[in-house]
Amino acid sequence: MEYQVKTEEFTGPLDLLLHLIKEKNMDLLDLDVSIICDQYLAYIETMDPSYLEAMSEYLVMAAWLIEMKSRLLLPKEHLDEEDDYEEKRQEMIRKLIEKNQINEVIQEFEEAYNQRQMMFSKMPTLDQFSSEVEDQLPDNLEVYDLISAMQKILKRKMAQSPLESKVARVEISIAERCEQIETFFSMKKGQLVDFEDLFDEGDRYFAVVTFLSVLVLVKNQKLVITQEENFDRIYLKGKYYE
Amino acid sequence: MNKNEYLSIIEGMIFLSGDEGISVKQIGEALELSLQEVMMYVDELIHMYQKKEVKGFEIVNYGGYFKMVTLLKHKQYYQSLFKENVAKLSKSALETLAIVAYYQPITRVQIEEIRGVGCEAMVRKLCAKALIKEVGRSDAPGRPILYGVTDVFMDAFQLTSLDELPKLKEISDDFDEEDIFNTKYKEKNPNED
Amino acid sequence: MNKNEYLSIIEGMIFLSGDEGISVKQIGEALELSLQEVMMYVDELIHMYQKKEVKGFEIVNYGGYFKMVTLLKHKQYYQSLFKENVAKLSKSALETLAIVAYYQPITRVQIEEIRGVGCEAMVRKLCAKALIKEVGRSDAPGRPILYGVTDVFMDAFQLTSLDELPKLKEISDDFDEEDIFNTKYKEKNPNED
Repeated sequence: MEYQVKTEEFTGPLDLLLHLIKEKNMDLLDLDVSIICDQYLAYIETMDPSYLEAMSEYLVMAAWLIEMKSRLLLPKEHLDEEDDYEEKRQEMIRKLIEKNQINEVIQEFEEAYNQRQMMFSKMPTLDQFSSEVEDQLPDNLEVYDLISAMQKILKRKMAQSPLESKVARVEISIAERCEQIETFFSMKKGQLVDFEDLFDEGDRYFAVVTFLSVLVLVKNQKLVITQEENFDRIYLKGKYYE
Repeated sequence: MNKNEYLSIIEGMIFLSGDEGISVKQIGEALELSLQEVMMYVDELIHMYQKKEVKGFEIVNYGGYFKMVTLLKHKQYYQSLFKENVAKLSKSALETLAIVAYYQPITRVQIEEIRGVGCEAMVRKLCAKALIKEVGRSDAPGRPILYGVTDVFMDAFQLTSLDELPKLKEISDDFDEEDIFNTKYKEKNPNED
Repeated sequence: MNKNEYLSIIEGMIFLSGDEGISVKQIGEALELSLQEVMMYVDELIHMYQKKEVKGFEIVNYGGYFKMVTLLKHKQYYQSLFKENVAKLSKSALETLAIVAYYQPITRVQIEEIRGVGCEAMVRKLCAKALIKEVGRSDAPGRPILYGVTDVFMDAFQLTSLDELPKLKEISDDFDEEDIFNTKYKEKNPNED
């Protein structure tokens, strides 16, 4: 028998046992300890001994199987021993059945999980509405609240960073901003736009770049600035669409 | 306030709540509506979304929290907007999670009995991932910690409630003491040994 | 891909872009469309939203960035939704607390860098609730205030030491197949957890 075994394929000795039982087309309920014990040992011999810690769990199971098998070989004179064996065998079967039940659904779990990883949402935007009514602290806080909050932050830091993220936007050039503003006005089709609308977002750097970009666009005759009187609102209009 | 107004506000609430989601109870308290009324409106909203011809996202219910998520079939277009972010779960992690989901509340030792391996590190890790959490203490000697799954888990596995877990395969009817005793002395097949 | 499909995906993109919004250029690059095509689709999308009878949010164009925002006339309902009360701390409060607990001593600007949003009001609020406090001054220019968590915080979360929190590494690490090698077999002792 040529086995190529890696411990990583199995999550533990029970997994390996189930695998062997399936390979042998054995009914779980008819589990033949004697046969499976030999199979199991053959497998173990091919395992990579460098994973000593993981191996140890498999060895404990091996020792247990050998003990079970040796009991079978003993003369069956003592009924007590006999019952003990059967009890252990049933316990083993019960464990294997439970393990098998879980193994059967794991794939479904994994699919649901992987799908969900591909469905995205946005960051909550609640801060703007948040207000406070009480100074008291809730009494049902748990550490889990902190952990899940931290998870969310880390996940967001990893996932929710669009290619041209905030960081990239901070470093936006005047040329880029000019292009954005031009696009913006080309969609406004000659409407007047409040100058301040361009500054709704972003930090000071963004505002400076936007301001300079507007000047550049006016100089290049892409935009027209209008203001009725001193200190009146300033309006902009795309010149191209005039 | 008429129905469309309620529907609009609820749509806005779900939108604002983002990936956190919002519960029927939260909506009901803010709008002074009964849970039944909120459920009715939310159901109608979900139904409206299902019928939409232009649909970039839909309303889902994960563990009682309604939230908007983009459609699976469009994933490739959104992926180009995001950095690689797929966090894989190992087989051992999935197995441990499944056991907690089906048998909760459950102690670490009970998990180990089903898995057949020690789980201390794994349980700690799943707690750190907020996928499971302490839900109490068992009455057993030593009062060991009981674990259960969290709303992060419900979201990660797209579950509305634990009733939706795939059914565990029934143990065949003939699994009773009698049969096990009867099959015990089965002749060994010489080809198999 | 037909028009509705394009419209759907663009709707999803604007949704995902959240507060930041998304530019015509970004959409065009992701979908390999010309700016003119994208503008045509976005215009149509905005038009569709304008006609909606149930509308919790709309698409706006702020300085070249398209984003979805809720309607001003519904503001009061959203305010009552996100009111903090005795029953719960807001998610933003919890996030800020978690960051302070993990990274303390930490300045406000550092918190903002991690959360990705401004936190001035929140930091003030948490100080008022005595959950965090000033613990010193940073050596950085301007000598900004450093914050840390308080005894009130420890009590509220039933912590005796911050060591009880899972390590940041465990929170952020990926699962890998090495898991099983990290769990040591232990003799089962029925009295032990």
